[in-house]
Amino acid sequence: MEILRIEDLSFTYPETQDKALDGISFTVDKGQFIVICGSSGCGKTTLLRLIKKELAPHGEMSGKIYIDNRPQEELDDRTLAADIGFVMQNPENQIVTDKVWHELAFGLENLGEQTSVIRRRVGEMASYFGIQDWFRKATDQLSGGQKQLLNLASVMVMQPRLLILDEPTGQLDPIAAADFIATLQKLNRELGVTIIIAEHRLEEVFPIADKVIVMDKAVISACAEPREIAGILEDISHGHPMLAGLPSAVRIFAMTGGKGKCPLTVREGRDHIESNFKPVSESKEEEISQTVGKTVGAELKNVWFRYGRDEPDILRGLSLKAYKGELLCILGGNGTGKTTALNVISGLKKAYRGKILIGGRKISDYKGNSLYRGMLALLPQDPQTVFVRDSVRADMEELLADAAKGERERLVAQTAKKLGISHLLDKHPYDLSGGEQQKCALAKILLSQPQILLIDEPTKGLDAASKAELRELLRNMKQEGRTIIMVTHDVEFAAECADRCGLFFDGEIISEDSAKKFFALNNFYTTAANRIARGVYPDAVTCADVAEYCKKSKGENV
Amino acid sequence: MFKKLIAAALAALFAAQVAISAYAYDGDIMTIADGIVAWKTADNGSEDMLINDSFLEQAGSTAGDWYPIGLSRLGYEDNYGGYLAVVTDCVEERYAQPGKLSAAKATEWHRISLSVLAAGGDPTCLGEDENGEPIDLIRDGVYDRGKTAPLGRQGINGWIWGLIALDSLRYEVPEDAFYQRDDIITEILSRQLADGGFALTGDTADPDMTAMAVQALAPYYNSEKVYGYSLSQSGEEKRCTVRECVDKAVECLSQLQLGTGDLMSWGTENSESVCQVIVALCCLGIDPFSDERFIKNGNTLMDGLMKYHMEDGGFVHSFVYDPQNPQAQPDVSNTMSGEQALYALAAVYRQKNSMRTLYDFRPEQSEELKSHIKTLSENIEDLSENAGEKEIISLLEDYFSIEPDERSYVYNYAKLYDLAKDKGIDTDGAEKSTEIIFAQDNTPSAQSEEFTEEDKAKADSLPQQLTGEYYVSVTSLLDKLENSPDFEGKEKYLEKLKKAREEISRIRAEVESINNEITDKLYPFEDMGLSDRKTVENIVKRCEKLSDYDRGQIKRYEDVIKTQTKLDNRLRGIIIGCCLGAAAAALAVATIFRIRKRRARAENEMEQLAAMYKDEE
Amino acid sequence: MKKDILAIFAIVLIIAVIINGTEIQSVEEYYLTHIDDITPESETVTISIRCDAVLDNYDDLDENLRSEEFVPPDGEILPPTEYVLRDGDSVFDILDRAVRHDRIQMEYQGADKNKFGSVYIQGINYLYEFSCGPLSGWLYKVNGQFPNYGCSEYEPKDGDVIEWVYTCDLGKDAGCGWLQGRQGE
Amino acid sequence: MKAFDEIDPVAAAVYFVSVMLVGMFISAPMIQLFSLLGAAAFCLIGGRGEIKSDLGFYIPMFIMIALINPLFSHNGVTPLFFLNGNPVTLEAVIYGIVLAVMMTGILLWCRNFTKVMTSDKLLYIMGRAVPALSLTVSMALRFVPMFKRQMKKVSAAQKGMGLYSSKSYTDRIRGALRVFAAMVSWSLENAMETSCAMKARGYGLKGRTNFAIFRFTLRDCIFTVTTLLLLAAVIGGYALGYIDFYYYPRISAADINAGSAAVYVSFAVMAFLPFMIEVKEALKWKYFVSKI
Repeated sequence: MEILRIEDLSFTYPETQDKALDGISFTVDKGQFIVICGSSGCGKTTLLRLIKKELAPHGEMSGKIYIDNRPQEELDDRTLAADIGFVMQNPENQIVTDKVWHELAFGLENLGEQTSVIRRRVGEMASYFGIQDWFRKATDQLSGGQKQLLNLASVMVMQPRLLILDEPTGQLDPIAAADFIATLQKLNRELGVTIIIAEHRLEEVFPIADKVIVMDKAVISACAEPREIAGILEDISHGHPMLAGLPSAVRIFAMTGGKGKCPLTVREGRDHIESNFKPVSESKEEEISQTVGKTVGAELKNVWFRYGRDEPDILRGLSLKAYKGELLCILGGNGTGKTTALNVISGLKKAYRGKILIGGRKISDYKGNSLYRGMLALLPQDPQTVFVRDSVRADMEELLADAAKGERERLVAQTAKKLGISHLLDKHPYDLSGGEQQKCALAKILLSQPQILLIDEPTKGLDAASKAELRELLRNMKQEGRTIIMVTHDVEFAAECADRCGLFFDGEIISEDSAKKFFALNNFYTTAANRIARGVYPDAVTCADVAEYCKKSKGENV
Repeated sequence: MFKKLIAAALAALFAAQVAISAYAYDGDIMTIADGIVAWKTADNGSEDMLINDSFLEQAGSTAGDWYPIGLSRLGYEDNYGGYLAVVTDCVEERYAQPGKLSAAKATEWHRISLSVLAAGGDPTCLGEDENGEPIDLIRDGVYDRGKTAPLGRQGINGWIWGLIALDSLRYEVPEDAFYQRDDIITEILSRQLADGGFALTGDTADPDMTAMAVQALAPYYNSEKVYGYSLSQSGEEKRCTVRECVDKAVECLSQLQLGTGDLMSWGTENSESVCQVIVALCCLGIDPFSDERFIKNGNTLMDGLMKYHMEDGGFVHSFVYDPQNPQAQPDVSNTMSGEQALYALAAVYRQKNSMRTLYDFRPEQSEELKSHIKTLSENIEDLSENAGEKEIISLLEDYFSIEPDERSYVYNYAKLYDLAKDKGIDTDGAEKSTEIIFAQDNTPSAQSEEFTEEDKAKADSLPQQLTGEYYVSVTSLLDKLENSPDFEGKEKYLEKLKKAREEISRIRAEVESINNEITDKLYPFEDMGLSDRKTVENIVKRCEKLSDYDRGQIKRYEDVIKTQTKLDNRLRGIIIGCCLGAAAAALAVATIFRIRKRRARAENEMEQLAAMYKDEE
Repeated sequence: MKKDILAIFAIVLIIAVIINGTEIQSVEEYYLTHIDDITPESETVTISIRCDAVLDNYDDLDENLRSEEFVPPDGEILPPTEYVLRDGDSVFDILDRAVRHDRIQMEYQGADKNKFGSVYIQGINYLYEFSCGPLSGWLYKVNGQFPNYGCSEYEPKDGDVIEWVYTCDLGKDAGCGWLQGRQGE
Repeated sequence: MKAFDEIDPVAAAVYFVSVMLVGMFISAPMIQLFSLLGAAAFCLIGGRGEIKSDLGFYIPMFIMIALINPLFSHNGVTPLFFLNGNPVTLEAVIYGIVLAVMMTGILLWCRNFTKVMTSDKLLYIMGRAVPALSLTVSMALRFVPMFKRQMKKVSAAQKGMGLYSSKSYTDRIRGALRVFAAMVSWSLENAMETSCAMKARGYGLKGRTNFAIFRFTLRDCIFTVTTLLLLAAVIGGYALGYIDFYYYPRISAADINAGSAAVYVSFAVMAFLPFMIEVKEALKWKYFVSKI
């Protein structure tokens, strides 16, 4: 039974030439779990918004959207509002009221339900989502994951039959994201709610999707079951950009040219590897210590920090060394103090105990602003906070207030070119996509020529392509001899670009090693690729590594 | 204040003239006098006697001395003893000062001499000076006055009153005296003006001064002595008897009398001039109310005087307000007018009753002498132009049979003399015999009064804490005691009273010094600032030690207290203001400190924490 | 925070008090320093204070004032009394001296504190404006006329008769006409 | 304040308004005293520690109000002393003290009010009166902390780049302006998204209702009726003049009769009502515990 049918949908934004959507057609059956993926700017969001009539953007639209076999425009607002739920990326901005219970009741209030009805439904939903513990809390006091869960619940309380989610885990940490996806799966499975979700992180959703739609520049390039997707994409073009965003198992399968049933999960991937490939006898040559002979960019010795005298310690004897031309990646669970550690290194917060040496000097010896002049810079988690002006150019020039005008323009242009953002310079920062914002923020920071770059969670909400670009940029900076300390949850990204990794836990770094070794030695906190391949190739950390080993083993076998 | 009083007194003193009227009865005169006394008594705030304590505060001044004279000469009973005691003390006090009674004005001595005499005292032996010598006012003020300052330094009135004082008891002038009687007489005569009158300054006769000159010269009216002198006005050499000069002066006074019976002095019709003229005429034995020379338009001098009589019994100075003399209101009875009217009435009263003239303080004549003079006067009066030589000679002999110092009471002797001269009768004897008319000293013997039981009770009842209020009674008691015959315990009383007097003197001096200080330092009160607080406080402290009575003597004591309170308030206000300011400042500092501390608390705590690990490597 | 605001408020209050002056006097001292000697020499004016209108409108009177202590049965608070007129004295100065001399309570608003630019008499002998109905208050007459000046601006002459009267009807009951025109001011 | 917290917001509001109304407009000393004591008792049961630190505020404030009145009011028949020629009277001092009692009482009641009437309760009451406003306020309450947090983040980000953190004031002010301007853009952006979220959930449909988690129970009903009856008794007694009291110009003698006593008792019960409820609940709980 189809619930949604889209026929030849095209859409053009006002004052633009290119179509945002071009001839989109597909159907969704009741109870299906649909995943839409595609690089940013491919029209996912436009498509989703057009389905939800209330959020439809202005512009020229052609084609038809049928809901329950009835044209969208024939349905009354009330039904539409209740039947189609919509959850957006940013958990913060979707919350309307100040109390959790009020937020849950908000939709039902709008529908004009009676108090007794609302009371029952809210109660039901709160119990279902496990919200009862924080039912009377202020929405402001919730964590990001809780917020997004609340958003979901307060949509679900209206009992929609179709739930649309636009990158709902983009701003969540991996654990919260997994939880969220699990809840979605539960909703889909237990309540039969039809779900359409647009996502960059496909690791979790891919296995549970009924159908995956891959969009590529305004058109659907693939619309198939998840196991078929890789093949289709490979067919379209070798090294299709979307391939990089697929789950590791799928990627490895695709890279090794696997035939047959495509593995979707780690378990399936491992089975695939173990059944198809033999271990390689000689391992790669022993790495020489990466740290020998390098100068230290930043060093922390036994650093302790707490927010107030009577607060608990956040950093408990943290020690680390970051060398020049190296990217040190600090990984760790949520709320362990990684961001605090960056703040301490950047001088925004003062450690009460221990020593911090930046460029060989004590951090306290940098008076006034001197620390930030060509020595150190911090790129915060939310790139939006970096911008305070109306255009990217103005924002960048802000950092060069001291330089002469010509010099300033030259530097801006040079940096923009290097980071490939020249075409974005005159845009308003808020109009940029997440990846573009990240790049522009990085560009702004680089203008101060920092020797040490501190980056907090740069991959949040980025698609695979953006991540790849970022990785490239980081590599370039490394080569310029800068020291980069990056904090992230994103194990895959860390594995691909870090020189050394440290696991941050309980206020200190408990294990530190070169990236390969680090992940290889970790059993749980490691990349999906490693988990897939560790039985056969314990050294393989990234998909590429695995693919290489596989090729080798094949070569050996052949 | 004191100076003003003197000035006013002098202005009033320069006046005189005469007239006739129906006021021939003692009764009328005494009624008017009673009125004045009653008014002044009330004015003093007294209930029985005129001379009460408040009046005695003025003893020794013009305002305080003339009433005793008037009263005494009219025969009123009053507190003369008290007056005498106080004035004695006053004189003793003033003798301690360099100028004694006054540096310039000899009339101070003269007036006090007269009032002392009136009160029954002896001006030649009034208390003691600093050296313990008895004070002789007549010597110091009249015949030896020239040793310190000329008698006439203040003007002609110095000579006039000197002579009056000298003749009050016909005092003998020692041979080595600075002035002899004739010197004084000559001085007066030489100042006669062309119109026959006298004046303090200027060329025209002033009725008051002319009348006073007549009063002084009256005792010499019968003298045939010819004085040679040069007129000070024109420098013209003159040889005249006193009689010739006096006659001219009387004629002048007659000319000065106005149609209303009164006279005008310094351009103002006033009561005092009339009084002086009445006294002058009485001294010459002329009836001021019937003599034709002094009736104008049927108005006598008495009519002129009664013009100024007020309903309350007192007299007014003038109906015209004189801005120069602001104390004499044109519609209020005046102290000076009252005293002069009183003694003018005394002069008239004495004339009517054939008593000695106003300023002749010798004991009254014997009835025998009185009838002798009366008969002689009547005989002379009856004498016709063509009286026989014999008759004239016998009358002359009769005249010469009278003691020389009483002869001046034969007022119509001049007629006899003129007749004798006309008849060619030798009058040399007469001339010789009148050269020394004052042979004997009439110093009265010091009265010896009993210090009565009442006085003793009074002395015993003096409180332990003496106040200025007891000044008069202590002084008079002491005076009485000193003059009383010895009795048992006199020494004790003497000691006690002397001590009391010393104490009182100290208090009075203190009051005076406080008053001076107030005048010096605290005027005007409105401008007192905090810097004067000590002074004010000091004065108040001193005042508080005084008794209520003495505090009453402090000038504007209430203002002083007010000022003290005001200054105290101001100081208190400043202190409170400062305290509040300090409190506000402290509060402000505390608040700022608190705010800053709170702001920096988290930071500070962390810094402290950091400090704990600072030296850790 | 609350305490800081309170402290700042207290500081402001103290400063206001200091600026206003801190001269504190006991009752005795106050009357001692404010006694005025009345001497017969100079010019004088006669002043009286009456509140007859209250007697006619007793029902309008505030209940707390319904006592002979505050409203004399004959309406006479100060019988006609002669006071010395000094140079530059205004009606207010005379009133001020009179009430101090006779120890009658009086409260006023200084010239700087009201819109008339003149001293405004708020109450005499505890009878305040509006104590007896909404149109009640104090007025003054000089020689039977109501001057159209503030009492601190009117300078009486020798021999003037000043009457302070309490009105319950904006002056109408006291025979004053012009005040109605200024109603609402 | 557990038991009283459970009372329906409307009932609680009716109670607070009644008590404060009487406390503000009837200046009889007994009424003021009960008002203050009742409020204090209420506070005490709420939390001892807070009261202790608050004494540092209430006592100076009490003293200050008591002092201010005699400085400005010079009415009264008993001058104590004169300040700058104006009498400071006993009556004014006493009235000042009564005013201080009144103000302290009212402030304490307000404190209790804010403690009991949390924002959602207030919103509930408001929502019953003006539904649209209640949502607006709720959104504002949601928005403000978010705004603050974002502003902190932006400032920190700027500082992390070394911007606007030099010692010069112009630089700091410029930074503050820049950050604020950015915050305005951010707010608009954020508001857009929020409005989308609202629309997506049917906001703007007709017949919107207001949901509340409060329920008006029989207990609330009894409480409200009691409050109103007591209020009527007090106001009636006041209107009848049973508790008339004057401070100026002479303090009237306290006249205790049956009528005034009834009014005082009514108000005392009224002022101590929350206290009594709390005590009753506490006793019940103890009893309950002892039974286990």
